[in-house]
Amino acid sequence: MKTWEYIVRRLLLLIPVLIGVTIITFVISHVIPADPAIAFAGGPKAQPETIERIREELHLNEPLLVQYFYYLNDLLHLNFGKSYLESRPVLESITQYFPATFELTIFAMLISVPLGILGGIISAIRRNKLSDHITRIIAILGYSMPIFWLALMLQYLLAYQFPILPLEGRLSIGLIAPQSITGLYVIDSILTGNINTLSASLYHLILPSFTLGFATMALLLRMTRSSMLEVMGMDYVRTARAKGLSERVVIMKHALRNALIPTITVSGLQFGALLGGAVLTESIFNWPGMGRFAANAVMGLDFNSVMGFTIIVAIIYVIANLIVDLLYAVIDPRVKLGGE
Amino acid sequence: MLHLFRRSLLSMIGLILILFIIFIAIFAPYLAIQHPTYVEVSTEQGTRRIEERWDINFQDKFIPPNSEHYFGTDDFGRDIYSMVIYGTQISLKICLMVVFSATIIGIILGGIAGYFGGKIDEILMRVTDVFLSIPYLILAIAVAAALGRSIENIMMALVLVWWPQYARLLRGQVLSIRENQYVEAARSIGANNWRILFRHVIPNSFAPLLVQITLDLGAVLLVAAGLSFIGLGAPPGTAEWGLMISSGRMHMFHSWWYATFPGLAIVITVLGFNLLGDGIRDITDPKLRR
Amino acid sequence: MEKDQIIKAKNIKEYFPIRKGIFSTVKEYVKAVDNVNFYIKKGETFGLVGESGCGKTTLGRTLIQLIPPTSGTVCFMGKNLSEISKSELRKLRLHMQIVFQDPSSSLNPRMTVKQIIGEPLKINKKIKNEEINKKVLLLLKTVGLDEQHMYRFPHEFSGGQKQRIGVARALALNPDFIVLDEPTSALDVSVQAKILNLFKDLQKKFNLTYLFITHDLSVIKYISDRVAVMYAGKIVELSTTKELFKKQLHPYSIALLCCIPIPDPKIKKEFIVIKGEVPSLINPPPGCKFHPRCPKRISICKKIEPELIEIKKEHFVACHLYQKKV
Amino acid sequence: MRLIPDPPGKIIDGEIKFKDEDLIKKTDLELQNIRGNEISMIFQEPMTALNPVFKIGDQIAEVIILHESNPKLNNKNYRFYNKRKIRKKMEKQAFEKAIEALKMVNIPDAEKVANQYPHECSGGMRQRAMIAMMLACDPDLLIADEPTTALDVTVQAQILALMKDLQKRKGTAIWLITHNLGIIAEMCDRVGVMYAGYIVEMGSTELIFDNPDHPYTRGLIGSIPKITEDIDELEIIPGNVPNLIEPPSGCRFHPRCKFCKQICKEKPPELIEVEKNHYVACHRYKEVKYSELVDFLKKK
Repeated sequence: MKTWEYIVRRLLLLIPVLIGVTIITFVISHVIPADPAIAFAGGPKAQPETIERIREELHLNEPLLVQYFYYLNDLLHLNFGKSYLESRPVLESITQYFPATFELTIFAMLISVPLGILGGIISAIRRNKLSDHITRIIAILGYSMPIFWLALMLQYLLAYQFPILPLEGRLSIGLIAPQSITGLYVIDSILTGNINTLSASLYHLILPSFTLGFATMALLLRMTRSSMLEVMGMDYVRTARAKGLSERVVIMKHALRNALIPTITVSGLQFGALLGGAVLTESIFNWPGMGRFAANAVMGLDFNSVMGFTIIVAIIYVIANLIVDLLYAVIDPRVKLGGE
Repeated sequence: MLHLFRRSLLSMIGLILILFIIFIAIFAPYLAIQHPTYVEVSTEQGTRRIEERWDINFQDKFIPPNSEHYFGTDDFGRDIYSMVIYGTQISLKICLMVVFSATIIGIILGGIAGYFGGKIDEILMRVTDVFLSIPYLILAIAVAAALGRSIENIMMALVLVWWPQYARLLRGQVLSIRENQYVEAARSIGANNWRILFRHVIPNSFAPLLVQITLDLGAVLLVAAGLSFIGLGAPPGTAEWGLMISSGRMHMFHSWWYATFPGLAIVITVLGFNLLGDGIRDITDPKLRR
Repeated sequence: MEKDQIIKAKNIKEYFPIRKGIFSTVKEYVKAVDNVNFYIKKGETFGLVGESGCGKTTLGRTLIQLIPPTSGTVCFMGKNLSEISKSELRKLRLHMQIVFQDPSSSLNPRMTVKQIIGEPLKINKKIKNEEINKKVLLLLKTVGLDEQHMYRFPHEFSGGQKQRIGVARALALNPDFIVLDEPTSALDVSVQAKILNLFKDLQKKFNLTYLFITHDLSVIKYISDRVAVMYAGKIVELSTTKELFKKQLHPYSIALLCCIPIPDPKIKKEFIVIKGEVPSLINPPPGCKFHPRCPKRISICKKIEPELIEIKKEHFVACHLYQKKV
Repeated sequence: MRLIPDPPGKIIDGEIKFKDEDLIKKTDLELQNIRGNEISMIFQEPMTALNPVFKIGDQIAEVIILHESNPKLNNKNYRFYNKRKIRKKMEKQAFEKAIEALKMVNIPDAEKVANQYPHECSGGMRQRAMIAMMLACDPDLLIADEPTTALDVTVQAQILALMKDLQKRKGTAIWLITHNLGIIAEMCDRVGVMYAGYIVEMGSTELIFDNPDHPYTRGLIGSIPKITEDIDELEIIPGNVPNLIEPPSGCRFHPRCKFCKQICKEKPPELIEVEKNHYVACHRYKEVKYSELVDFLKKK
């Protein structure tokens, strides 16, 4: 199968998946709650008039299938309803909050992926030596820790008891955010040449992004280690040695490239875990992103915002996976590109 | 079986940790200092349910850890040590129930899809594709939010989120085991499909499933605690670890012990499951045994 | 004539679809078995030889209805298997058994030897547990194992012993016809000899008919009465073993025999090396499937597929070189 | 070649002489310069022995760059080489040499194959590429570990013919490891028969096949079916191959041997020269010879 055919096929496969996602979110919002109108109105304490109005707005008296088409129609017009907490359309809130989350996840990836891969390689090469044991223990702790607890502990230790890092937020109090070009403070600061905001935003990123990326790093470390060990037992590694290559070249060239293939896939999937983790991390570090928005919405029974957030994250995640899949085909020549 | 664990120190530690947690859960009434009472309340939806109540004593609030209150007390003067002890019961209940139900659904659907293939397989795989294309924590949040706040609803949400993984895993296993010649041999001696599926295929796909189950017990606990943390799980005042961290968070800077000890309990339990899962993987996967 | 044919295959085709392209539509087929005709006589060992991927294993599976043929008919003990009722087919199928190539994957690792050998009895005959025990023991002894092996698991056995267990399972239902699918190619030479001798003994004892599938011509020579040579899904030559090893007619058979290294240093022959490799079964060459590699090809070979024709008594060949003479 | 990683494998004792130098005493760096250059090895599984993520041509070029293009360029300055500007040019040259090497092993369109990845080629093609890679530096010794076991007979014949031909042209010594007696008879000048970690018989191929003196060798030859003879029943060696964790005492073959006497259970026999070019490790080889004679006479 040719590359373009594969891309077209993947794009076409996107359609049923996206339709499926809308069905799931529809079921969650319209079928699962005991009374969707009450849920959307913000719980049982809502005014009966509000509930009645919402019932009308969402066509809740129509048959389910009709409701679904109304729902789909709304989604196609990017109408995710109104956020009751912030009294404005959900889409508006999320577009405002998205860059902060994006910046945080990207930094978390930038920390966790190289560290994880490097740690995994070291661990595999120095198998059963001290450095292997230490990295393995860090790894297993990493995915055994609740992210919100880790965040609290780090915050308490590094920002309160020994205040070397900022407590919360994206910028120090008193600083004005750089002119918004991309919405990412770091990049905006560079573009506008504002050193103050650049250093402040980087400084504020350290703790949240490390917390968010820690579990991912641990997972990648473990993956890289085990796939390195597996690859190093393969015949072609023996062949490489038989050729007379030095151990360094054997490992860095022949083994590593094969070992990284599964790691890359997992890194892509971890993007979703990071988006989920952002809900917890952001609310602790008071990071003004869509994760904190979602957490507030859950606490405030703002159902519309929760659902809007869910569907937008799902779409982002689906696209991220598509990109990883395409990348995968570039790295591994064996991928017969979807042929069966 | 036990002698295999002895080979790996870490998995041995995992096994001991888990046995320790189970021990605490069983003997909680004897280990704790304070005890909850259970009352029946009516919910917002009009149904009734049992709720856990702990004695409130405002004179004793925010006592740091000492010889009487090993882990200190919280903002209502409740003993954190006792609440952590009782928390093992809720946590184990959540992870066991969720993983068990998800596994059953996964085995049945994944087994059938993998074995029979064709249209059923196609449909199931598309459905799991969709489920897996939403980050699981976020999907669980949405479902739990729709269901309303309670531990049962959290469990339901988690089962709904978790089964596709098992269906996938088992389907993959079945596909590879189906290639084994003993399956063909069974067919040639006249065994019918159900016998082959349940006697020959599924029992042999259990080893990797067992690893996944053990690791997932920890993962489910983490997600459940996360849901409780943002206010979707147990009603306030319940001895649930995630919830305790959530309420302790407000008082972090003057009473560090409030959020720390429930968190440690989570870490120990999850660590136990992960170490154990790794150990089982090493034992059952001959490739890594080298 | 018809009476002593235990099984007869007529125009058997076995195609597997391949899905491809953007919409996973069926575009091509793997023609694993393409229009094959032959019969096997009662009590004989019929050898089926060919290189990997020539469809010989698929053909064996098709004969005993593990895979239903895409088209064509199989007659077993005088009955057309595609015409009889399902329950009758189930009954008849029990008279046809199979022994597999890989002894370690053909035994369920979670069952004891007793369960493995007893399973066919349990499913098909309503007999008591004790009787099963007795029968299993008898079967074990027939294949050269004994009582102490009954409650062990497959991984406790060596390759040769596992293969014996597989044979015992196949014998459990007193079959008339057994497909032996490369039963010795996963074994060491010294073990292979024992298993081959076991097959010969059992054949005499139970009056069995074998279809012996292998890629090893020397094994065929030792064990079988008649041989068919398969290439790319087709039978290219079929004859008695003696005749075939004395005088091969098809150029592929000639090349195949020449390629085999003979364990006797005094016979130093040059290999007649045929160029190229076995064609894919998805897009086999037109005409005679062997023609791109054939040293003796003539113009007609590219266009028309030769048919399997009886040149001498009991000696069939599918090659244009001989068809002119007939 | 000291390719077994340590741990778990360790050479406990002994020496390996290659061109009068003991390989066991060599450093890693010296060994790396010998591997692929003076001694090469081809493996049983052509499917897995080539690295799936590099082009075949590049994998062959790698050896050439390493050992040949630049005599100074050994592993020590491999890193150095990476930075040089002439890298591109050298790679191109090496790639062309790789294509030459592929042509040498009779691959029809070598340019195309050199630019393919291993999974795009058939098993026979990969084994040829492997041979090309290992012969690219004209080694003095080629170790072939069951090179054709995974291949079909017609392809096997091609590979064997190729190896013979290359040996004639290049004068490489070949050490062929196989379980197939037919291949031995066709290919080899001298044979060593191994049983449970010991060489039990060694000598010129003709002597071994005509006149095997060790009971194991005799059993082995008797137990294979042959296309040149009609046999009613194959000979059988009773028992199974012993495991090497707890091998039998004395001669390791004694539990399966019909000539076994007390001494065989106690003392491992030494390899002694029974005639020119023929070594046997058996206490009772004379009796074996005698029984052979009797059998022969009986047949007559």
